[in-house]
Amino acid sequence: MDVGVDYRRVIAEWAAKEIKPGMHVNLGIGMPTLVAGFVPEHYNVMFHAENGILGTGPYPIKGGEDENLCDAGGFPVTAVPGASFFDSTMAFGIIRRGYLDVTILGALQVSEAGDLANWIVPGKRVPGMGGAIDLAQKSKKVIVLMNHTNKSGEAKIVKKCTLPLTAPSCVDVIITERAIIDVINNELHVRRILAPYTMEEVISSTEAELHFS
Amino acid sequence: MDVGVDYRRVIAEWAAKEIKPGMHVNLGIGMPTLVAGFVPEHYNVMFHAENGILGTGPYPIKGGEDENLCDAGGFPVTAVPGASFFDSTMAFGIIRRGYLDVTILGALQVSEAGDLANWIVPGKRVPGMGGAIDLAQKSKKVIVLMNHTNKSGEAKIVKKCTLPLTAPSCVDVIITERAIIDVINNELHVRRILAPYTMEEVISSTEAELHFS
Amino acid sequence: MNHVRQISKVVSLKEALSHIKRGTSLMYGGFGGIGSPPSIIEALLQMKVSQLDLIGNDAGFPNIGIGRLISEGRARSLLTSHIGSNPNAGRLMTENKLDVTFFPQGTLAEKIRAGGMGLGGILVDVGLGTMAEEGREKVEIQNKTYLIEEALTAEVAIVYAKQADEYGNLVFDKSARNFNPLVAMAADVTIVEAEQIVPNGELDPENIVTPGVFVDYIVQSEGVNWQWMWE
Amino acid sequence: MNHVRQISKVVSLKEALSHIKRGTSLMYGGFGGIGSPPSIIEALLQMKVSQLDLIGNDAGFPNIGIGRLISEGRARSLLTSHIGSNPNAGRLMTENKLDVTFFPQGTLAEKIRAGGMGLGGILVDVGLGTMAEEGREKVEIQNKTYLIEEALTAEVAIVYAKQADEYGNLVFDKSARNFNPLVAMAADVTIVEAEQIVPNGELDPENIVTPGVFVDYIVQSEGVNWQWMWE
Repeated sequence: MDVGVDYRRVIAEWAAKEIKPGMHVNLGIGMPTLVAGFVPEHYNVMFHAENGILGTGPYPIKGGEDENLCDAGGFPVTAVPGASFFDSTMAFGIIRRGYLDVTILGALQVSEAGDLANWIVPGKRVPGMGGAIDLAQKSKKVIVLMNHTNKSGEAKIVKKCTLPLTAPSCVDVIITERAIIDVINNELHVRRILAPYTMEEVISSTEAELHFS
Repeated sequence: MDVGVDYRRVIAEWAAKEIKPGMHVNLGIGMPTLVAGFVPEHYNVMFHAENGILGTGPYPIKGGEDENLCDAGGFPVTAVPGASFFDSTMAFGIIRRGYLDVTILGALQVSEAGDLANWIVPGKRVPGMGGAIDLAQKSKKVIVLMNHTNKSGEAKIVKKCTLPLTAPSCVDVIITERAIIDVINNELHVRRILAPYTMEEVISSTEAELHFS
Repeated sequence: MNHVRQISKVVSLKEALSHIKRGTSLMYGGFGGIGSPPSIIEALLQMKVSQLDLIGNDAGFPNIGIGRLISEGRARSLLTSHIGSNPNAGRLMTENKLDVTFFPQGTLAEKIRAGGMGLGGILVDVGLGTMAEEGREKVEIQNKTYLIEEALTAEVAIVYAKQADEYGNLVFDKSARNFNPLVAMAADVTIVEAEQIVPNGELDPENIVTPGVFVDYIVQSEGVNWQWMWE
Repeated sequence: MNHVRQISKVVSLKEALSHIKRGTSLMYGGFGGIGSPPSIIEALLQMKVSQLDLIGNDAGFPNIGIGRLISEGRARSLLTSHIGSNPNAGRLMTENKLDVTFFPQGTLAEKIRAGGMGLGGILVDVGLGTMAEEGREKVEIQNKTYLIEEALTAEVAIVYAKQADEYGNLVFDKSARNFNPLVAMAADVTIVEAEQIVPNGELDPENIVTPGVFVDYIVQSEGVNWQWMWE
């Protein structure tokens, strides 16, 4: 089952609660970009765009777009006070050195161990990893936002990833339309089941073992 | 015999003739800094200071010194139109990538093969190599300005350096108060003997074999 | 008068692009097309140059940035970090008409910078435990494993700058900077397309991102001639 | 009001320097004293801190820059490129009171940058055939030999900037930039002495050299309190 627009906003709103004042945060393309809208402005969060901006602000007013001020997804943004522009080595130096508190991205599969697969479907889609490996491996906290199952209804939360990994043991939190799940010591702990889903529905649509406490 | 002030200026003037319009040039501390004064302004030579300037100009007028605008020797300079300031990785990136046409520096010893020793006297002076290894190894043309002999009258142009090397096979031209010598295919070719010295005096004060053509 | 005119690197597009031929290895600036030089790409399309070995962050979009050349089949190989935004690149790859090699984005950026700085390469742990480590030589430092990633250089780089002075000093425009200062340093011949060309001395030496010594040719930009996705 | 004040990193010298203790590994900006933070160095002298492990370009002059700390015997080790301008450093080294390790200047700069960028190290051919290659691991790439030079980091970095905003974005002053942006990235705790501290938004995002994310504390400079050699 597909995640509708409302579900996407619900997921993004839950993800936003993981962001604390003063944090440095990178939002991946797609659903993760919705998260920014749920982070209070007075938190002074510095959003990082891996093409070379620290301190992106919201989409500009219609007609005020600057073709040379865009995020890594290619969409126009603004710059907050304290923002800086730099080349891609600096953008990734900030990531690699471990200064990102939270990275929020999508996934094709996540395993019990927090392994992440999100960049290649062998024989089908080979988009390339972009900055996903750097971000997933080096951010202090990695939050995955995704549909609980794929378009064929198959589980995306699995015992072991069958797709090539983006990074091993990197995911800390999985948020889907059905549940919020923490990855703790190679175990998946369900923190919350999201209405209207039931515990049974979450368990049956998940291949990996889930813990409830 | 020591090289007096006049000799230093003569050496510097000969060295300046090696510099062509539009070149990028690094001048070492001491005698090499005198060279800039003999390069015509309209040559638009870009002088490189390895602390982080491309395009240094002459010493400022007395009282116009800027304590934060100095060359690698710590002496106040100015900046020409087209100059840029940068950090030390960029300064050495320009060197390492091979963009310096000419580097002019001092030496303790130079060998027949063009080996240069200028950074350490074991058991005595250990100043460290600074940027000399980068400059000597990576510049397109390395010109050594020095006294023909050391303070004890010993030859500094030798068959084989006894002091630790700054870089092997790097020197292209040696200019002393006695002669201008080209290093060509591991041979020293005397291009010019400088008055008032004679060929015999140059040969007798040189340990290495000299070629005359 | 005893006065040699300051050498200007400003030339025509035609003169600058004479350095790009069939089979040239070509680095390009740009990230999703933003910061890719539009007039140079247009001229390369018209030149019918082909069999290029491309090196850059991504494959652009089908009709945006370097994607325009890739979509037309002008490249035979591509070192990049992703091609997801240009389905033509994926199709050509699947048809074995485009040889694509992927690197993690930050690693690719550092490999190009290393080439520009005259280094042999870098050591990086990004990609360990993934396909990105396949075929890579490794080294242990203080009991940590790193991949040895060699420096990248190219014959020609094409760069988009906001302003260039006649010597070639460059400043860039916001997120259009991205890979531009990196590829500008890493090629034998660096061609810059500048929105504005100014006399030497006009740019504040403090704010110059790319020193002119790295630049060989400067051409005047005719502006972006594609439609952005968000437009 | 539902308003959280923008966090400012501006603190007193005393608070900032509480992170520097006996035996701290300390990187410093500066090149022959130019761009070394004068007020921080003065405060460290007064704090009587000792046994420092220093990392920086040079040993300053006897009474200039980091040379003031070295001359007073406050360092037990020094990774640097030269000490020729500070005879006290040479004397302490000869007396085995200061453990000095030399690197070619460009290599040292890249090792510190690599630490700041989260790399494991760099490959460089500068120093081959000299003492600089002794004890270094080597690697062959495309039949060329390179030294493996590992990244450097430190517990604390002291930095001199022309302007800092409250978030820690930095710009530098001409040749006082040198190693400052490099050490600013490579330490666990980065302390900046700024000539001028401005509100966020005052610095042009295009001209910021060091993004504020690397900076932990900012102190107001009281200005240079030594005499330059040329004065």
